[in-house]
Amino acid sequence: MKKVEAIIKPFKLDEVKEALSEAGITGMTISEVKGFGRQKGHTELYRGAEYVVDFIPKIKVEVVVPDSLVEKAIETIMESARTGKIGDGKIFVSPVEEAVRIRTGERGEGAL
Amino acid sequence: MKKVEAIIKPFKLDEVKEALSEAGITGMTISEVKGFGRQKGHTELYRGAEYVVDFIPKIKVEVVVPDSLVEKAIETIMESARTGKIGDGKIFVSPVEEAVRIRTGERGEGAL
Amino acid sequence: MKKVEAIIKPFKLDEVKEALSEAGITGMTISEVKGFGRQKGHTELYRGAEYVVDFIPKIKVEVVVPDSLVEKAIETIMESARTGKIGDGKIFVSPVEEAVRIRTGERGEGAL
Amino acid sequence: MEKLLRVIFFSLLPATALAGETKGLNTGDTAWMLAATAMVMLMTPAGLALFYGGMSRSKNILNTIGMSFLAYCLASVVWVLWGYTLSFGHDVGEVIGGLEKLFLKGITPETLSGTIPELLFVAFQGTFAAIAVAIASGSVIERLKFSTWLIFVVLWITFVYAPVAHWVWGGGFLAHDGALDFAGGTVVHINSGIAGLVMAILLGKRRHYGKKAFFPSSVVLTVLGAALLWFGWFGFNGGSALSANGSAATAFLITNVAASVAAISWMATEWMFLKKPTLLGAASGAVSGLVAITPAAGYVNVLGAFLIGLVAGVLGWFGVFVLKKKLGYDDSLDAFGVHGLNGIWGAIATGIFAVKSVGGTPGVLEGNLPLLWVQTKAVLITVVFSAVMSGVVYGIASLLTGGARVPEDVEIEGLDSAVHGERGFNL
Amino acid sequence: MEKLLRVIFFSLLPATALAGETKGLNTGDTAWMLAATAMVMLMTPAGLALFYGGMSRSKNILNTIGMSFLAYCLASVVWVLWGYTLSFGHDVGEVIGGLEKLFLKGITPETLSGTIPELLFVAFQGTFAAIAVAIASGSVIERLKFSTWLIFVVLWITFVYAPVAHWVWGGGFLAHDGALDFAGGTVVHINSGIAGLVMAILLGKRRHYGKKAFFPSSVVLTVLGAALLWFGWFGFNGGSALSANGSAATAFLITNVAASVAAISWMATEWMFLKKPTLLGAASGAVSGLVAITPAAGYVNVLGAFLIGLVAGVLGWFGVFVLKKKLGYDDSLDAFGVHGLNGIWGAIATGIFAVKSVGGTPGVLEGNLPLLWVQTKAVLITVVFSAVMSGVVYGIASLLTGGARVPEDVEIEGLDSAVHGERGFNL
Amino acid sequence: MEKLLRVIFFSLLPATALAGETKGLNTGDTAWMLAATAMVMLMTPAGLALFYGGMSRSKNILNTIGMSFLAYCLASVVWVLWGYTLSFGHDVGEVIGGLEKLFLKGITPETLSGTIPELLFVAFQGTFAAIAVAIASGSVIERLKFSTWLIFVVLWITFVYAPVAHWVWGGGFLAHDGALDFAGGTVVHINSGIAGLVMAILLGKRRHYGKKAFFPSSVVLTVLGAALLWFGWFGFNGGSALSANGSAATAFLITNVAASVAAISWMATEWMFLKKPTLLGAASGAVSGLVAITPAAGYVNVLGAFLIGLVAGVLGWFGVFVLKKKLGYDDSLDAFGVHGLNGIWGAIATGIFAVKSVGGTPGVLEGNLPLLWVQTKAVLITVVFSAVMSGVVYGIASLLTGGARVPEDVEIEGLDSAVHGERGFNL
Ligand SMILES: Nc1ncnc2c1ncn2[C@@H]1O[C@H](COP(=O)(O)OP(=O)(O)O)[C@@H](O)[C@H]1O
Ligand SMILES: Nc1ncnc2c1ncn2[C@@H]1O[C@H](COP(=O)(O)OP(=O)(O)O)[C@@H](O)[C@H]1O
Ligand SMILES: Nc1ncnc2c1ncn2[C@@H]1O[C@H](COP(=O)(O)OP(=O)(O)O)[C@@H](O)[C@H]1O
Repeated sequence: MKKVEAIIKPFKLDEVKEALSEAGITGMTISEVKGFGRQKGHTELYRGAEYVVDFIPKIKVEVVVPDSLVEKAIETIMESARTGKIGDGKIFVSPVEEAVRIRTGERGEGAL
Repeated sequence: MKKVEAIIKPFKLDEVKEALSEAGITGMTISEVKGFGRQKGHTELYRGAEYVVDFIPKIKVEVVVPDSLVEKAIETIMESARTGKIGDGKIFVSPVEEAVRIRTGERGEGAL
Repeated sequence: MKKVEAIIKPFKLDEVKEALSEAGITGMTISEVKGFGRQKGHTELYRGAEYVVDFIPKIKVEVVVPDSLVEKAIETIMESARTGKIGDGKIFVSPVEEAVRIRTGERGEGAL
Repeated sequence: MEKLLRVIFFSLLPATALAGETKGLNTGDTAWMLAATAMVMLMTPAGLALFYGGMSRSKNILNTIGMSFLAYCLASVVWVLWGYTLSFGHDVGEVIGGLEKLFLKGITPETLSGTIPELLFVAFQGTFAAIAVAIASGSVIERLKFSTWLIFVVLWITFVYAPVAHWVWGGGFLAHDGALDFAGGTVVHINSGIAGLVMAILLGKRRHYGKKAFFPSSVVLTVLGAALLWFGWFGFNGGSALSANGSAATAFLITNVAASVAAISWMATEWMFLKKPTLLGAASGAVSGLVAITPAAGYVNVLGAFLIGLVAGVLGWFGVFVLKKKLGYDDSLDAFGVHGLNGIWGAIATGIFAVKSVGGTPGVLEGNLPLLWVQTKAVLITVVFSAVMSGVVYGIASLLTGGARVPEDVEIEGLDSAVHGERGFNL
Repeated sequence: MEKLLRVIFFSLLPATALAGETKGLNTGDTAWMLAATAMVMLMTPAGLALFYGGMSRSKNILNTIGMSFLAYCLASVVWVLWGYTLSFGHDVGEVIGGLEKLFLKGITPETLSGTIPELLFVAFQGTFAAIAVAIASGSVIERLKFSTWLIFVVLWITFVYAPVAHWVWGGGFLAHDGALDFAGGTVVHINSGIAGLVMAILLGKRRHYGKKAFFPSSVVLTVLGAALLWFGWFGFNGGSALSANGSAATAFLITNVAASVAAISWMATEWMFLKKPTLLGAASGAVSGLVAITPAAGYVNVLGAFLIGLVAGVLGWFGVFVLKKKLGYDDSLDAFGVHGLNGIWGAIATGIFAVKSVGGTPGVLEGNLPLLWVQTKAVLITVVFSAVMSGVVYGIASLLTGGARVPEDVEIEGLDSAVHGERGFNL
Repeated sequence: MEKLLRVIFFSLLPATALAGETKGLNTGDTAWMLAATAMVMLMTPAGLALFYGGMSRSKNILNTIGMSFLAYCLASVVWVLWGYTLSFGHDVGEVIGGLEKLFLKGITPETLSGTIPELLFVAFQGTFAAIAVAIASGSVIERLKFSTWLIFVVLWITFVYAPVAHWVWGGGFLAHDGALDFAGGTVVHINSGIAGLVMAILLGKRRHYGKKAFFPSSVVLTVLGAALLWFGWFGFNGGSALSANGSAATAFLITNVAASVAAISWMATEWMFLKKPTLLGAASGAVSGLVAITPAAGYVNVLGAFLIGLVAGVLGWFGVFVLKKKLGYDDSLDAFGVHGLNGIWGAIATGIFAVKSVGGTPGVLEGNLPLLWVQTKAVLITVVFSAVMSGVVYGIASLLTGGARVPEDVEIEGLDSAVHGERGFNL
């Protein structure tokens, strides 16, 4: 199993979620994160002082999938999250050794 | 070392935390996430329009433990987080190659 | 590639970010987490009842770096995040097998 | 001496008994109108701002609040410059006021209007103009350009609000017709509700409207806004007696009854049909009742208020949950569904439930059938005039700002950050 | 002529000098009572709603606010239907008012009550009934069924509030006894505090009460609520003079002093014992002082107000931090600890500190020892009556709704989402 | 008999015509002053608390609110104890009031001050003292010790506010000079703005000031605070007529115009220079206009108000965005930039724009050049006195609490949690 972790633009979340569902990946966990990268934050003015807000709101999508589905997951996310502009985000793939479904105790790919 | 990552129901957090402490696992990091899976979100009505809220609030608990404690951690979480209803969540185990305690610079299992 | 994940004190974020930038690591993702460890939370009083707040606000910094930069990243974070007091946090290193830049489709270290 | 005594004597009687009597300043009436004016003021930059702001998405809350806040500021200025004289200057052909009071020329602290200083009357009426235009903003939030809105406010007060106010209160033809509008059901609520609807249609729907959930940033703030509106409405309706007398007291009590009943009836309707009684519903219901009772406040009794409120809550719910869905426009915060519909209902209901012993005019139930037609005519004229003129004025504002709608990326990012460079909350 | 002049003359004098004198409408008194009534209204759907809502957990904030909001709506309706006549109709056996004013029958805009329109008096008194019942909700939030609450409100106003109001203000036996209650310490605060306590005991504790931290959703909103309550309390106490006179002025100033001192004394107590002066403490202290001064507002001088406030802050703190813990009930937002206890303290203190030159009645310190017994008796009777009847009324409401408590999963999920399908904030 | 009639007759005329006339209590005037006092009260623990609290970082919002809330409580107590008599006791050498009214000795409910009860006048003036000191807190938030603040409040009211209030309103030398200050531009706004500036300089900057972004916890709350301030300001300025008359009406209307124009002019300035019209700017602009019009409210006409407001918005913006940056002090929420600067501008502008037919005194534009000097002198004396004395009083408070600044770790953690053990929001 692998964990496919994508950092995407917040307003793309719905599209990504739907694309993944259509691709048969029905479980996922998301969280609100902030990103720092090539895409530059905006400037905020407050009471006469100017500040650059470096960190840009992003959504992290995590899906754990069987090895066989990794490429599909990557492609699906790429297609649905892309706008073509800087800041579209990254996908990282890392190994997962075990998965457990808390409710039933099932282990391995069956737990996903 | 392994990272044991559990996605659980928010109101189970206290139980899980206490169970882990009793099992001798005294360090952990938690974050608020949203999950999408078998458990269906509820319907919200707002000004005449009906919307399904897909994403359900969950808590992610992360503990990095020595290999020897992995099974214990899994079982402890399973027991304390289970309600038996859909949406109880998952546990994922993945490899960690190094751990460092920032304060002292200690490395490896001693840093946990 | 490796993911270097650091749990740090919130008010150290700016220093860590700047130190990493200077070290040539220009992409990172951060999130708000809560930690439980040696550092004890404070006591809150509310309407006559006393509660210990166990979980302490922390920031999780995630950087995915080529293998060659792992040590540098660890050291940079250690130096910039240390206060020498309990609760300074941890750094965990774990393997990442693939990275993809969503915008261009680039893969591997070039995507970072 | 005799005459002097008579004046003194009468000025101590309930003011209703004295309509048309020439008299000096009455400190009691003035005290009430000072308080009432302050209460009505609070309705726009606080009450409506929160009521609407709490219903907008959090990325647009400040822009939504800003529309009310700036509407209040601009309207206040336009009002003393030329709005007041257009509405309350000497009558010109029963259509509009003359220009002799431009910039309040000739009005000194001593000038009276009835038993209160005219400057106070100016201030009181100015708060009505402000809230009228601010209400319309509810139909177009989250996508209208801020600059377009500011221009619209100025034009609308001038070309839409001022004439209608003149017709009803400034000696215009509707007043001569005998149309009853105690505190501005026609002038304020129908007028603004229609303006909102027209703009909502011309401007088009928000992106993803009807597809994605648009969650209100804070129902807590919306309820607080509704409570402040309710508070201010005592000044709005009670103050429209222009005196601290039995008429003001009636309007006060009756306003409270109608609002309470309507809050309950909206919530009950929801509970029946959708199984969840919402606070958003209770707050919207209260506002529906307040709108509906506005034209009737000095003319009906408690029973009338009860029935008007009962219908208002259900009607508001119907406007928002049924009609809007059916007709498919995006009247975002239901300026039309709540204010427009209930303004119309209130105007008609005033004709039905008016009681001679309360306000001097009998209604349909007391045998005065013609009143219904008078009221209906006033409604129709206002609807048509407001629809046409609001459209024209909106068109001009749109032209002057190169289109009325924000670019799509601004709409996605949210107007708070894109237009104002701010966020509502950094908690 | 002579008589006419006398009437005119007297109506210009301080109204206190004229008690019992027949006279016409006074616009000044009416102006003040209109403003005061609006101010008291604001206390329930805004002041108390935020004060309580801010203290509830964020998953229950809307339900908590809704309890106050709907209590206001229902009480307003019940009041004009039958509550007013039960309280202020002609006296029946010193126990309850007659039914001749059902639905305000026979009251026209011209009917006066003293120097103000009776309809205004109705509205003013209605806001008191509303806040009384809303206060009790503080004891039972986060677990009482919404439907049970709505029924309880209707029954409680009818069977508990109306009788007590009649006893004290409507010509009932407590009034004849000479019990002093300027603005409702007994009628409103003891009554509701006891009702809250009884319900809290019958309903049981919240899940995990005392074990887990229940953090207030927003102390900011609680402080804002306290400030709005304070503002409204000027109408509550100052308006209870029913006239814009020296008595109203006394009540106003004295209310402000007691609230200020009590806020300071609560915070100081906390600071001493717990090392942290909290804003929640300052806000609760202010409310404690406001409650305690309520019965005394027209009877004591500044020194008395100072001492009443000083004790009130400490007593409130004691009720919340010591007594509640000791006795082990879950009076969630301390309706009893703050309103009940301080209502009792205020009633007793009125007997002690009353000053003849202020309100016409000397207190214990001026040698009038019997007053202490009169006050104590009034307290005891109210406590017993309210405890028994509130319990009965709660039982009926519980029966009618199949149990008063929400199911456990609703309590865990939070009432906002489970009952209302809403969230307080989506930021 | 003749005399009696004259009294009756005159008491029904606009009160301005009656200055100096001995007369009884006027219920209309009393009604207005009761309402006005309540409105001014709301300004401090609600209006200013939110206006400031919303601008502080979320980790300090409760402490910031607490500074206003406790300032109100302490000031209220100090005022009735010794503040009032120091300001309004019999004049001692044109410098300070005598001590004969310590603890309001000798003032009964019947005692009048003009046409209203003196106790009401006491309450009204007390709210001014409270807001004056609370305003100064804006300069020092997020780093001043809470204990230092509480002591500062007590000392400042006693040694800084009371004397200046006496000079201007209590029969002191500035009044004799003929300096015009209708509602407290000098006494309240210059005084507190300078006090804030002096403290900001003595206390030093916040950690990371100018380097890191300090985001306002909630611009929504700031705007709500500004709206509540605006509402209260009608009581502040309108109430300063001490009567429900034409002067109050003028002050009311003119206040509204100046605030509206200033909100627009601040926002327009921002829009021009920085491309973003912010809500924070609109709110700050409104407050700037309200400050600037305060001394002028009873003396200028609508045109004057318009110009005063226009400049006020730009000046406030300049103070905050240009001057503060240039001079490098950390006047955190711009008590000086907004209140100090605009207080000065308002005092000067009153001299320029005063109109004889409005307030009885002609200004520079009507040929009365000397008034400019009288006004300037009053400003200079207040600035110097306030600067020196505020510094001294701050020094004493600092000494008594072992330094005025919180330890660095408290500043980093945030004062809410470190000092009060609370958080503003748990959503
Ligand atoms: N090395 C990295 N490690 C972790 N997260 C990263 C890394 N580089 C980028 N990110 C995340 O990806 C987001 C997008 O990256 P950015 O460089 O702005 O644009 P792009 O994805 O187009 O290259 C960043 O905001 C950050 O959250
Ligand atoms: N493949 C997956 N990858 C990541 N997170 C998952 C995955 N499947 C489920 N989850 C997380 O686990 C939670 C519970 O899963 P769900 O299917 O609802 O019920 P159950 O745990 O009983 O199977 C989800 O809300 C989601 O956060
Ligand atoms: N075993 C662990 N797994 C995951 N996170 C941990 C673990 N141990 C500690 N942490 C995180 O590191 C933070 C700091 O740890 P703590 O024991 O308080 O101090 P120190 O870093 O000085 O040893 C904790 O708050 C928690 O977020």
